[in-house]
Amino acid sequence: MSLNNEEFRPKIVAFCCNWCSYAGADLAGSSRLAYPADVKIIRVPCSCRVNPMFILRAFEKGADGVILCGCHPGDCHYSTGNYYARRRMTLLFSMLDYIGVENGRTRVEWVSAAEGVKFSQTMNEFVEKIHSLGKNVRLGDLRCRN
Amino acid sequence: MQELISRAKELLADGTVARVLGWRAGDLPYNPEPAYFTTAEELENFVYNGFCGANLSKYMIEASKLEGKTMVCLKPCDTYSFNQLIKEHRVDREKAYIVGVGCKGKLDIEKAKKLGIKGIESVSGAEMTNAADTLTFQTIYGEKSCSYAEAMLERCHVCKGKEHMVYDELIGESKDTKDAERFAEVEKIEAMSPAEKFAFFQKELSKCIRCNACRNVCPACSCRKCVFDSTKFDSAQKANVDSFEEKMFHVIRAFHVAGRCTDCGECSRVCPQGIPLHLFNRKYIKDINELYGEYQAGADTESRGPLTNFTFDDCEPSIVTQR
Amino acid sequence: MQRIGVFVCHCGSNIAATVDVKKVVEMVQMEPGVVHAEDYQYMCSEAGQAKIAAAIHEKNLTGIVVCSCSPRMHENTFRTAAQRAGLNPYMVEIANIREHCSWIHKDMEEATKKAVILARAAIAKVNLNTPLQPGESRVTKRALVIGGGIAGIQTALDIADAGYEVDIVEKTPSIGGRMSQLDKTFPTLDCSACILTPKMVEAAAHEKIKIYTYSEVEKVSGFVGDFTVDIRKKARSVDANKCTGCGVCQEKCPSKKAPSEFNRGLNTRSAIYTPFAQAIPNVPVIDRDACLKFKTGKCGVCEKVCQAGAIDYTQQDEIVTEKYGAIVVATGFDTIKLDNYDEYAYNQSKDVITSLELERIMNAAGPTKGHLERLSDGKHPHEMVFIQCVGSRCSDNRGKSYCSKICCMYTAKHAMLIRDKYPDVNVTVFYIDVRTPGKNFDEFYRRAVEEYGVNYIKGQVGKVILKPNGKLLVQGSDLLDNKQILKEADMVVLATAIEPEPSVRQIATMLTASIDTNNFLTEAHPKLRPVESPTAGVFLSGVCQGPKDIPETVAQAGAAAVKAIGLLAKDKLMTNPCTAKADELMCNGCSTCANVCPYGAISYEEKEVNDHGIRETRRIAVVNNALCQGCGACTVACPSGSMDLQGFSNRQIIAEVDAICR
Amino acid sequence: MYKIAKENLPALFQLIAGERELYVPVNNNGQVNFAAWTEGAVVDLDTLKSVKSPKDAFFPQSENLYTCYKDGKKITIQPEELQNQNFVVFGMKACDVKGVEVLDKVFLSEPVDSFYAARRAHGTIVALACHEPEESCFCKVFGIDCAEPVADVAAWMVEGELYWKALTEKGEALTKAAASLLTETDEAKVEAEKAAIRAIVEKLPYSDLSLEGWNGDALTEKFNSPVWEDLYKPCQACGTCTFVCPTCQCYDIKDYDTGHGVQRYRCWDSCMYSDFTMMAHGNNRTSQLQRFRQRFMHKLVYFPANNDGMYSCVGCGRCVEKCPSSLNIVKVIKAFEKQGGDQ
Repeated sequence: MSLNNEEFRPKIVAFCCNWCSYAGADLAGSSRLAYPADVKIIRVPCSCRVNPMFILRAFEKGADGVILCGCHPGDCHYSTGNYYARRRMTLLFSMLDYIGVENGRTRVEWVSAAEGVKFSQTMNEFVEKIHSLGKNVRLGDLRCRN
Repeated sequence: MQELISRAKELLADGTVARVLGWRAGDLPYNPEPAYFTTAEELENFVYNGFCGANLSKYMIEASKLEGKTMVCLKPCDTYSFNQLIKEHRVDREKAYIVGVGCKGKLDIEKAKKLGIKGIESVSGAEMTNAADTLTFQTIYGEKSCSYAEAMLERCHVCKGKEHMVYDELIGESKDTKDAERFAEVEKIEAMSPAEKFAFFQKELSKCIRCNACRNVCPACSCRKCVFDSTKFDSAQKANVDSFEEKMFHVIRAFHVAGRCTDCGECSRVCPQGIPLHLFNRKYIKDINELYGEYQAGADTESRGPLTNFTFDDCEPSIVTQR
Repeated sequence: MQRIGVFVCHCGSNIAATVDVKKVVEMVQMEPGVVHAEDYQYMCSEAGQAKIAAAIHEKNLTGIVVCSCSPRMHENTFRTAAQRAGLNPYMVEIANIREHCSWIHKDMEEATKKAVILARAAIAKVNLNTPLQPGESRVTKRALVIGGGIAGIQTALDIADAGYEVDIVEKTPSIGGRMSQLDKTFPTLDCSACILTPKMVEAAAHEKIKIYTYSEVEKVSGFVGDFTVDIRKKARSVDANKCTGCGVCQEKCPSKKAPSEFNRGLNTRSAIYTPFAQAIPNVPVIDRDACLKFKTGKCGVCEKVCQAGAIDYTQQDEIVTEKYGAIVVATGFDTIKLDNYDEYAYNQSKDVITSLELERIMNAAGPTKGHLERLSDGKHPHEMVFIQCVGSRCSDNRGKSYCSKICCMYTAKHAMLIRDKYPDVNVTVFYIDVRTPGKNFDEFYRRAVEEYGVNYIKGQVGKVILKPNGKLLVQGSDLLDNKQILKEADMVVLATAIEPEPSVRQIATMLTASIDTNNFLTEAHPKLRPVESPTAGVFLSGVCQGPKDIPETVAQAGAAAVKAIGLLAKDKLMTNPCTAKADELMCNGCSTCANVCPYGAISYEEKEVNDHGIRETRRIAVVNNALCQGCGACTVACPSGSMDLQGFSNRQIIAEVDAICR
Repeated sequence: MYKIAKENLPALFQLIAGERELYVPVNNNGQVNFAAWTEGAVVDLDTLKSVKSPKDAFFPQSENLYTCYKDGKKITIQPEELQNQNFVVFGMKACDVKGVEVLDKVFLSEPVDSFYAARRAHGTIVALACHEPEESCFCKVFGIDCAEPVADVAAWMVEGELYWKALTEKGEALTKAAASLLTETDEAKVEAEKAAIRAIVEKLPYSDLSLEGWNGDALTEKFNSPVWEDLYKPCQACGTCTFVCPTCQCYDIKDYDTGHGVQRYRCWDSCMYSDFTMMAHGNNRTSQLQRFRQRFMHKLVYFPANNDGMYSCVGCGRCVEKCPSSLNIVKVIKAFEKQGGDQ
């Protein structure tokens, strides 16, 4: 057991598209598939609604990890939204990697409405990854630290 | 330069254009400023030399709103920016009479100064007609010289070539001044460890004073109102209270111009703190080329930009961790 | 500043057992804007809704947060409740503290903490909500049914009987679908054609129904109530108006080597053909890949023999553009390819067949005229083995993870029919489980075992070996007796898994309807909205939504029809107000947004604006609210942030982010 | 007068930094700016001008004013502490020192800016004479003698030795604190250096710039001049000139929500920005021409009108060097001069 009482509890923001991933998260819930409470979900209509500024904003304000979930490529409710999201996030993540942010702090996962198991698994994995990376010190605003 | 002036006079005289957008001789040997000329008399102060680095494309946004055509002098690399602005409906091609001016590489006076050349009274070797590859400075502290290439802007070392992408006529010869690999610096950073990368950018960005010079000269940053000045994102923090703000600003700025940035290098040219801002834009260009196929913004006016496009089998964002 | 009321639902013990709802009520009262907070057993109940209404009136609430189950469940309920109490329904936000909190966390303290944060995020969002007004759009009173099988036919008939125009688009030359290929149906054993053909005729004769056979949907644009669809009528090479359906052309056609699709390739057909005798329309098509005239230029026999002069080699594909208010997808299924199942020797032996092929063999119009015989040598079989679950309930990725649902019953049917007609044939069935939920289904299965002596063996078949003497050796296991079985058979029938007709993918893309990993179309809600697609105005009929048998299909076809009728009966529709909107003072007119809009909802106008005293004419993006579906792609593409999404604005999302991260 | 060998400066810095904060010109990736001295910092006294003026030592680019904390529905306000520690700014030039004098006019007159006043009270300036002035310099025009800076301590760098002369009480105190490293000397070499510097200043291209006609009375005439119309056009409205300027004093006050308190801070603003002095009704200057004119009218007309003729330009030349469009105050002055001549 760690002697440190202040166990690291990461702040994790999960953007989920309304049609697939949010429903996938609902299914994970109704199937009682647990994942850590550190994950908080924000509902967006589509993965393509997620502006890179939202992701940086989350980090600025103290998030330790940000994950974006959308419909599987080809299954977007709006037919093409996740394709744009895929390019945007690829480039954004690449830039974050380039400026020296540990590249496990961001992730994109396609989760369908039927994939409650995958949703829960993904979140468990992601939280574990953020635990291994520790607190986000490179991409936060110092003023927001407690 | 004389050829340019006489042609400008002709175009003004025959009514083809209502004004000429070029450079006016400065009060120091190296500081000509972008200027409009409407009469033959004013054109006596017209100058075009190695110090005319400013990309005049962006000025055409305002000039497009004026009555009549504007003769605008564009260097080969400036024409990419102009094309991109046409694509985004920001300039009116019909309002521009584009004279593609020759370019043999543009100079960065800061580079000369870094070589210890100061108190400059006059410069020779920067004229366009002169093929000299040495710059000679008369200074208060005696005569100094350096090679032309030594004082060239970073962007000219990775010259995109001597072809103009759009023009009505060409005046003067151009030279491809490329003598370095465009992505070499980016590759060097990519090869660093995360900690080294972070340290590198922290050091560079800590110099940023958020003066917005990079944004305001950028022909791709042509928004009427920038998100960083807008209340819509609550991102208008203005000052560098915290080092995060520079990262946010530069990452988002680079992202907003990704796929639209022609790599004209104006951002790095104007940064008062000498931050190599092109390293952000060029990283995106390199990624786009590698992941979505070669793309040069401004090479044409019709193609879909890489961020407003996709293919069904694009790579997944996880490629970032796999590379 | 908003006046926000927060309502925390216990959901019985669903929430309250893990989340300390009293604590949530106490904590949210500290949040800016919150003037009222209370908890209740069931917020969605009438009494719960009444509490919300009362608070709206008493406290003059301008915004509401309900901490409850998923907004996918009850957002509408609470919006309606708020609206009844005089509040704009878009001033309601849901904090999902059930599916995303109480159901997945065990520790009460932790779950309560998270519930408070989720509530805070919703409160932060509501603080920035603005009342939204839905727009109106008209409804075109015509429905499109994609697919002319029993599902499509039944849906079309029901819609037409209600008095609305309906078009069926069928890609093969005739309507009828899979059901027309079946010989008998379970559990009644009546003749499939005998019950289907009258429906086909009825559809063809119905004055409100128009049938496009040998046609495909090419393009779909628009939205609920106002779809515009391009239908490609493939060149039939036969003028349907002139053709009398005499059949002489098919008789005389010299090219008779094309595999018959209808008979699953077990025999051949002529190049000019109608798929089966009762085809509707009874107008043949020329298979241009098989026709000598098209391949070599020499022939033209059909043209010569056609008394009606109906043959037209120059016919071209034709695009018909029609407007529809509702679209029903009824694209049906096919059996999976057996390329991954070499062990069953399907590709090695003609005597290993699929169940659907057996249907054709048993059918009087089939390749063997209804005689049960081996396709390899035409001999009468004595030993038949049926293998169940070929490609269904598959745990690896060779087949399908789901149960195809119909196989148990049709195998029992086949076994029974064979034993009845050919008592000399021994029938053995290898199965994993026999699943017979359905009216008279289990009785049917038991009759097969008890009355007809069908030998059911619980166990899987590992391999089918083709012996030199032409017989088949089936290696299986008997799980009940725990022994290996070697059985010699004359024929092996594979109960092959079914999958959605592959073309459904393209159709789903055109309709922007979502599809699951197995290519089945997704319903808007698996229990409560099983015949609607999440895409408004698109309904699901038959197996395209999931495996089902004929009565289920017909039932669902009727349900889909009712949903479509419900839509068509409206004169106007309210449009979703959560659409994109450009701030005209910030818009650059750069067209980036229009480039990413999947609905073509953005156009540009030259508009005079007054930008803080600067008056000028600018190119500005304008969003068509009826076309915009609110995905938000444009909002991120827009470099200046001029384009924003109502209901999910930049500031709202950022407020949620801030609330979560603080 | 004292002196110290250049190679002993690190020891001097260490000594000073040991008891108070010390700001020196530091080279960070090729750019020289004033920064807190730390062990290993690359101090650069040879580069004539820091990119940013050292005004941040007294008027930081951004500074917190107070923080609001919320506990339940209760809000507490915690003001930021004023500067209460002594500090030294080493290596300011005569123009930069004059720039601080300009700021004093703004921040030390009523109502006194307590944040600024506290920093001024605790700061000691060691000013360094300009060894080799450059072509962009025009401090002479504003009556500044870069050969003889006026500060708490004046210093000269001559032939590898730093000469040091305390001019104020604060200067004396600092001298005393540094006494162990300073040796007494005469002023001979310094006098020669001063003469040499002044000779160079005479040769600078801008030294003969005339400010005739620029004063507090010139308001209407200058404001309404058509010259602005032509002058402003190359301006791209970046704020570089204001951000490198030693006298620009405008700031904006903003709030930042840290998630556990709201910080109210102020930060430099630029009159070149379209959102400068944005109010509920919009902006009082709507065009770039107006904004451009404002900057120069303020420096050369409004400021002298309110401050006994003192211009709010000190001729440091930073804007001359840093403007992306090669515009600057000198060109403005010359343009009016030319127009005056033409008439």
